[in-house]
Amino acid sequence: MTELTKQRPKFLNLMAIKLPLPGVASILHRVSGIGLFLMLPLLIWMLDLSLKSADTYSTLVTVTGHPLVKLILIGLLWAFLHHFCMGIRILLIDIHVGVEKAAARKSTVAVLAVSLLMTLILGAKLW
Amino acid sequence: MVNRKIVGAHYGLRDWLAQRITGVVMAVFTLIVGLGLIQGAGASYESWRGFMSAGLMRFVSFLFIVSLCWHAWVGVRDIWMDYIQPAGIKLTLHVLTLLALIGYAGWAAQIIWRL
Amino acid sequence: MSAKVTVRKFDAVIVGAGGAGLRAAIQLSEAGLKTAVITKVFPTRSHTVAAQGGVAASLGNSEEDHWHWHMYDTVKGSDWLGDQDAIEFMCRKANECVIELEHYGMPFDRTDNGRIYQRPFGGHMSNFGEKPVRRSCAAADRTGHAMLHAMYQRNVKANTQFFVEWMALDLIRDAEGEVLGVTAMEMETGEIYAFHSKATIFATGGAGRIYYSSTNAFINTGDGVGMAARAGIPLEDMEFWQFHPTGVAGAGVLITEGVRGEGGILRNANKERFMERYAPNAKDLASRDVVSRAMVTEINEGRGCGPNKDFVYLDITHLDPATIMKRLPGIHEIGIQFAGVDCLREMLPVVPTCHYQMGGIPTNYHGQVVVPGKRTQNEIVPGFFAAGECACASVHGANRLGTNSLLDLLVFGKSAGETAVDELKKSPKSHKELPADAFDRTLARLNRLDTQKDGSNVHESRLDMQRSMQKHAGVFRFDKLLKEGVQKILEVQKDVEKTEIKDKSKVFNTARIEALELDNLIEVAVATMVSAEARKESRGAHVRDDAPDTPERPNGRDDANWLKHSLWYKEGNRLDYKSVNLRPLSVDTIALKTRAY
Amino acid sequence: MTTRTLQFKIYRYDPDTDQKPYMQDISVEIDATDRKLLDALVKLKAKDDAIAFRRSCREGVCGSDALNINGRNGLACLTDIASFPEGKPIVLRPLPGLPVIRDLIVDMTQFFKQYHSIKPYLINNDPPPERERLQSPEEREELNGLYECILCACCSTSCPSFWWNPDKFVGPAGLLAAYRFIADTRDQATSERLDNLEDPYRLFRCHTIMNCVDVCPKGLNPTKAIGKIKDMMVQRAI
Repeated sequence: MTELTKQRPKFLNLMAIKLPLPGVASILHRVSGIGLFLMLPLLIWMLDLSLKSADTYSTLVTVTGHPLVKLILIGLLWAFLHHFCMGIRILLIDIHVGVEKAAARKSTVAVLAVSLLMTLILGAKLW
Repeated sequence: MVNRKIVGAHYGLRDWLAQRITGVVMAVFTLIVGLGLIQGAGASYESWRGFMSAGLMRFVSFLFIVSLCWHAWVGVRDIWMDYIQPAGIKLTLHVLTLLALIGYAGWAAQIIWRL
Repeated sequence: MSAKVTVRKFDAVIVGAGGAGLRAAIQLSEAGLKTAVITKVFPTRSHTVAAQGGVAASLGNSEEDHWHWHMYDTVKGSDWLGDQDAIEFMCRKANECVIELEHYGMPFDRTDNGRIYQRPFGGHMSNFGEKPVRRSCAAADRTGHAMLHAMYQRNVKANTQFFVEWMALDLIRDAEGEVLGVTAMEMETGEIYAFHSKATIFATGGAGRIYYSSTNAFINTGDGVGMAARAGIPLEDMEFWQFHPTGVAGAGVLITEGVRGEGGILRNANKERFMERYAPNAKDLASRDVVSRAMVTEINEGRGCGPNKDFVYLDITHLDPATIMKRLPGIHEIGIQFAGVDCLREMLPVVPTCHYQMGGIPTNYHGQVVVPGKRTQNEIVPGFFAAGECACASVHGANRLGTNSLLDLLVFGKSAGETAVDELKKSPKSHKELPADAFDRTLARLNRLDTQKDGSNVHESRLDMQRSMQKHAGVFRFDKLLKEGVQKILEVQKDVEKTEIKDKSKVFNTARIEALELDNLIEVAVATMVSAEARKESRGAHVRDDAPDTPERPNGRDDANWLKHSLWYKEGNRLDYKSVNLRPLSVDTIALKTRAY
Repeated sequence: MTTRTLQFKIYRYDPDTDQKPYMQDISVEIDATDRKLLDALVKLKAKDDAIAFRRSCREGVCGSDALNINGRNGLACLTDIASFPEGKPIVLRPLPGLPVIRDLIVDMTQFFKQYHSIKPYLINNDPPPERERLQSPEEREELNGLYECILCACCSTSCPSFWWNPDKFVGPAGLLAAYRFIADTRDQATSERLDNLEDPYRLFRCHTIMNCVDVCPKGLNPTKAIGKIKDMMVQRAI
C-alpha cells in the first residue's frame, strides 16, 4: 500500500485552480513582501545617500531621475502600498472586523483599488 | 525509516504577535514620514536632514528599523516554512535571512546614528 | 478475480458505521474487545447524518412526560404490530441513551434553564394520546448530523478500529447456523478479506433506494438485509415502508416533520388546511402514514398544487423568521437549494416520499437475531446481532413514529453491543473454525460479475426495480397492482442475476460496488413485494384497496387473521408468519384499539 | 421531457491502466428535472460505468462529493447546473493537493489525520451527572457555525498553506473543529487544546488567505474560528 501511495498523482496545477479575489490579494501581499525584502539594500542605500551630505543627496536625485530607476521605485511604491493596505486589512480581520465572507471580499477590492490608485497618484507626482 | 512529523515548537504565537506589533509600529512611522513629506520635508537636503535628525524622529526611526527587520524575519521565514521542505536547506535559508537582516539593521542604524 | 482471501480475526465485527454501528462500537471498544467496524463510507457520511428533527425521549424538560405515554404512542403508531416488550425496553431506555449522547458532547439545543430542548412531533402525545407533547430532543434541524458526529468522535476517543471504504459482501455461517463473520472487499484495492469474529453485528441501515422516489442516500442499499437473506435468515415485515409526508417535490430531499412540530401547516390548492378533516385532534402532527395518505388523497381528488396538481404545500410563512432561522436553518437551506423557494416568504412544495424500512432482520430487544426454530419462533442465531434500520426488533411495527428511528439506533445499537460484550466476557471462547465453503458464495458472485457476457445493465435494472416498486407498492396499494408487481419484480430479479459491468479494474471500482449493491437491493424489493401482496389487510403504512375501512374492520385492519409478523425466506421465495408479542416487560398490555388521531 | 447536452472535461486516472492522469472530453444528455451537477454525474456514470466519484446523501450533509468544479472546490450535489456558463465544458477535477486514488476520488487520510490530531471529542473528566450537563442557550449558540462542518475537505484542499504542509498544518477544517470544542462550555481541556496548537505550523500556517471561507458549502467561517483561537492564546499569554 505504501508503494501505491507514493506513486499516486496529485492535482495541484495552480493555473487550473481558480483563486478567489481575497486569495489573489493575499498572494500579492506575499509577493510585495518579497519584493520589498529583496530591495531592502537598495532602499537603505538610498536612505544613506539622502542623509550623508548635500552631494550624495543630489546624486540620489540624479539617480532617481533615471526612468528605469523611476520604474523600479514606482514598483516598490506599489508593493509598499499594497503590503501596507493589506496589512491593515489583516489586522482588522485579526480583531474580527470584516471577517465575514462578503465583507472580506469587499475589503479586498478596497485594498486592491486604494493601493493601485495611490500608486498612480504618487507615481505620477514622482515621475 | 521512521518518518515522524514533529510539531510543538511553542513560538507560534510569539512571532505572530510580534509581526502584528511591528506592523503597527511601521504603519505609524509611515504616517509620520508621509506627513513630513507632504509638508515639504523632502524638498531639499537641509530640510530632509533636519526632519530626520530631530531627537524624537531618530528614536522613532530606530524603532522602525528594528520593527522592519523583525517583521521581515517572521515574514520571510514564513515563506521558507511554506515552500521549502528539506530541513537542511530550510535551516540554511533561515540563517542567511537572519544574517542579512542583522546586517541591514546595523547598516541602517549606523546611518541614523551618524545624524 | 483471484480466489485469494485474507482472513483477519477479531472478537467482534460491526458492519456499518451509522448511528447503530457507532453506538455498538462504543460499547465494544470501551469494553476493551478487539473490534473491527467495516463501513462503505467514512462514518460521518452514513445516512444517520441526514436525520433532522430529533430523537424521542420522555425527559419532560418542557412539560410533563412519561415513558409509558411514549410507549403507548409507539404501540399505537405501530398499529399494534410492534412487539410490546421491545417497545417498552426502548421507551424506558430512551432517557439514559439521550443523556449519554449529551455527555459524549452532542450539541443539543437548550431550554432557558439549560436543559435539552424538546419539540413536538407527529404521533407523540401526552397522557395516552390526549394532546401533542414536546418529546423530540433536537439540535436545530441537524439532529442526525450532530448525533453521528458526536458518536464518531466518541469512537475516536475510544480508539475504535475502522475499516473505511470496505464493503461487506456476505455472511459466513457454518453448518450449525452459527455466524462466524463476513467477507468484505477493500474498495481501494479490490482485495477480498474475511473478518473472522465471535460476534457479528449488522448495522447496515435501510434500503430506501428500492423506490424511485426516496429521501434516502445512494448508499442505502440494504446490504445487511440482502446478506442476511442470502444466508438463510428470514426478513420480517418487509411490506411496511414509511412514506415521509414531506419530501421536496421532484428532488425527494427530506423536509423534517419538525417543521410541522414548530407550527408548519399543510395546504392544498385551495390553501385549505386539509389535515383538520383527516385528523381533527392531531391535525398536521398525526402519524406519518395518516398524513401521507391524506396528502395523496388530496392530490388524487384534484386538489394538488402546481401545474400538474401533483404536490401540496408546506406553509411556515406565518412563523417568526427568527424562529425559523434558529430552529430550522437547514430547511431554509434545502428550500433554496432543492425547491428554489425561500420558505420565510413562500410555501414549500412537498410530496410523500419513501423514507424508512420498518421491517428487516428479526431480532429480540437484546439485539440478537432470532429465527423460528424447532422449539420456539424466536431462536437465537449464535454470534449474530443486528440493530438500527436494518433490524426489526420490532418497535415500529406497521408504522414508525418520527424521532423513534434515532432512538431505535441508540437503544438497540447499545443493547446489541452490550449483549455481545456480555457473551464474550462471560463465556470466553476461541474462534470457531471457518467452514470449508466460507467464501464460496462471495467468490461465486464476484466471479459471475467478472465473467458475465451479454448481461443486463446495472443502471437500467435498478431503474426497472425502482419504478416497479414505486408503481406497485406505493402509498396506497391495490390488489391487482400488487399481483402484477410480484411478477414484474421477479422478472427484474432475473435481470439482476446477470448484470454486467464494463469496468473490470480493481482499484476503487464503483461500477462493481453498484452491481453488488443491486444484489442486495433486489432481495429487499422481492421481499417487500411478496410480503405486501400476501398481507390481505390494511395496517399502518400498508393500506390496500380491498381492505377498506368498515365498521367491523375499522381502517381495514384485520386483527383476527393478520395480527402477525411476516417472515420472508429467500429460499423458495416463501412466507411464514410469527405472532406479535403483546406482553410488555413490566406494565400491562396496551390493548388493541382502533387507531385515530 | 426536454433534454439537453452537457459537455464535460473530466480528470481521469486509473492506476490499473493509466501511467498518468489525463483530461477526458465527454458529453451527456440530461433531463429538464436534473438540477444539480450530481444528477448529471449519475447520468454520466450510466453512460460510462468506469467513471469513479464518491456520493451519498445528495443533499449536502454527508460531504462525500466534494470536487474541484471549474477550478473551484464545491459539492456536486449543491452545485446548480444552471450556474454553468453556456457553451463551455464543465471542468471536473479531484480536490487539489491530495493523492488521487482514481479519477475524482482522492485519498483523504492526511485530511482526517489532521482532524483527529486536534482530539475531536469532548473532554470532561468530572463523573457524568445523572442528567444532562447544563448549558444556557447563549452558551450553546457559541457552537453555531462550528458543529455543522461535514468534513467534505473543500476548505482544507483550497488552502495553499495546507497544500504545502498537509502533514504539519492542521488546516481550516481541523481548526474549526478544534475551536468547536474550545468553545463548548462542557469541555475542560481548553489549555491542553491551546498547547496542542501553539506551534508555528499547526495553527500559525494560517495566513488569513480566506479561501476556506470562500468555498465552504455550508457557509461556515474557519477564519473566524481560527481568529478566536488566536484571541484565547493572546489572552492567556498576556
